[in-house]
Amino acid sequence: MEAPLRLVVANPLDRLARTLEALLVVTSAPLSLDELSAAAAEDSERVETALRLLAERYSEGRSGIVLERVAGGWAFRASRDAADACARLFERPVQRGLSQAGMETLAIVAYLGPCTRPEIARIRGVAADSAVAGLVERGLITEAGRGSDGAGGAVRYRVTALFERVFGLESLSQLPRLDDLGEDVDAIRERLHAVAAQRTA
Amino acid sequence: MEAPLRLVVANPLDRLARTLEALLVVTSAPLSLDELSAAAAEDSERVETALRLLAERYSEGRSGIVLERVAGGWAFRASRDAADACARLFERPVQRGLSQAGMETLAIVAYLGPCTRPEIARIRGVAADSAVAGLVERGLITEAGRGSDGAGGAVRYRVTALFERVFGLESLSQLPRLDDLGEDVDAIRERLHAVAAQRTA
Amino acid sequence: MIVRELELDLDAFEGPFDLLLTLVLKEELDLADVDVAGIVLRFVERLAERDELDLEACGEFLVLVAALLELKARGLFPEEEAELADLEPEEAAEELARRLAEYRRMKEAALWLRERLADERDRFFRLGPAPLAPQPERKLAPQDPEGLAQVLRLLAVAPPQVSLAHMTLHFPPVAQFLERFRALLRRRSIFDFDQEIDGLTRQEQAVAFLALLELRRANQITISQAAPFAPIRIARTEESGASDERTTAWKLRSA
Repeated sequence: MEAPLRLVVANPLDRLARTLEALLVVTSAPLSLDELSAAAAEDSERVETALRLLAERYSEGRSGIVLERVAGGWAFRASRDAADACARLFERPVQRGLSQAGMETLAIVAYLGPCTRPEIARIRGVAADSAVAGLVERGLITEAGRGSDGAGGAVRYRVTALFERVFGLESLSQLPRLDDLGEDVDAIRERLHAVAAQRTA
Repeated sequence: MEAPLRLVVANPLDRLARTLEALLVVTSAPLSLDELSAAAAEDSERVETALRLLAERYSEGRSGIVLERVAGGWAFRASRDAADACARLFERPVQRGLSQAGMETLAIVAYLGPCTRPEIARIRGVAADSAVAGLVERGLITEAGRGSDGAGGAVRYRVTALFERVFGLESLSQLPRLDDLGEDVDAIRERLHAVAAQRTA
Repeated sequence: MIVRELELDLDAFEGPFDLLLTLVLKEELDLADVDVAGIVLRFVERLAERDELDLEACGEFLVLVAALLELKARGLFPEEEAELADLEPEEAAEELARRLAEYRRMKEAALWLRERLADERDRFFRLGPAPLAPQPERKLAPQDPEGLAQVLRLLAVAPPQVSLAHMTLHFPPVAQFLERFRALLRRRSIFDFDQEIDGLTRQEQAVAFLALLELRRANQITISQAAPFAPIRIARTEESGASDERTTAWKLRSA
């Protein structure tokens, strides 16, 4: 262990540079000079010197990881040479469909909507928070006021125009009929609640 | 542009390595060999060779960025040397306050999953609802369809890639063999018999 | 020691034992969430603080905890109970050993995970998106609306019905034995417990024993035993046949 130790002493900036690399690879937002200095417990002048060193090492043409100075501070990005590969990588999740949780939640909101998260949770037998959040993020459902029990009630959700587009529907009346479950929405809702109660019994 | 072009020809693996660096720095989740090959548009054998090269360059002690094999793929993380600096800037909320109930539930899902809440409750002897909800919220487990007892069955859970990452596992097969843990059935049966023998003596 | 005033500090409940019982019976507290072993532990701790063994308290506690456990078992594993009840004693013991082993292993696995997590404390990685990564457009491939109808149909499928009809057979109400023993005591002043329960199933024997404790608690009988594991002798006291309110309470609880 003699050699590496000598190396650190010989070029202490190298150690600081390694710390900065670590901080920059973990962060989800550009880090300012102040943030980097505070985290590395080093004065900002030395941090700036180390950053210049890193900017040279992580530069276009030399590395696939590029250190860039942006408005908010410093951040790693992918090199432009790899733009095509990155584009192919990001195209992939598009193909993925909806999860079982997402599909069940969406079906409940589409057929019974507007409805609240507690109601969705009751029917599915599982908390609906992350499924609802995912669908809102994808723009398939959106908030539609509060529950009938007044202003203090839970937020209700309904499907969006994007939902209709994705499912190729002109309107919700084009949803496949569910006569086998009940003659109207109220009957279907009642049936789902009854089954859910049995499941948890 | 003569010189760099010659360099690429001299070591074409270098160009692939740079592409992989770029892919690994723009994503957070580990990328499998297949995903990397598809995005880089290269055959997996060459990608594997390039990854070995990178793993050497990005290794503990040599770099602040470490390339690791985890959760069935490859991902960058911060070097352990920089843990103190990272801790000053980032939280690890995933594991903060994981209760004993949470830990046991996590173990059951990791080993026996996908499994349902009633199955977890049967093993632990206590309802698992709040422990399961806490683990879902932390992203350590997720829904994986419904039970085999038909469509109306209870929701099943499995551990996520984040679980493997947080625990530093290449795959679930790295968990210790269940047979090696705890007392085996024979030992417990013997103790039961010993107690019974005492009673009738 | 007054068992009902036993102070508890559990995950799901904090307060005196009798309040816990009230909440459970009113179904305001889910028994599935109650750590019964924790209650037993607390009781044993309190017991150990005293110099002499409080048999009265032990008897009352045993009755209450047994009732709690029975309720909990029924609530937690209705199907399981049915499976176990069909097993021969040997098989049931085997099954019990298997389950204990399974839980032990899971506890060990949890311990392993906890240690692993501590070892990985210095491992940091990015959880969110990269700061300068291109924002992928979260498009969705066209979906078939029939898929929506299908999942809703599946959600409307009733789970298989669990028959509880045979349960009463395996868990005879305590009141049944109370009545039987009281009738016996009206004819005879002394009887041999072992003889009375001869030929009964293990569950029935256990419930019969609970009935015995209940009678003892109500001061209607005395229990004596010449030596450990010798036959248990039951004798009528003067007060026997006095009050019947306990019976009513038991009927309610084991209905």
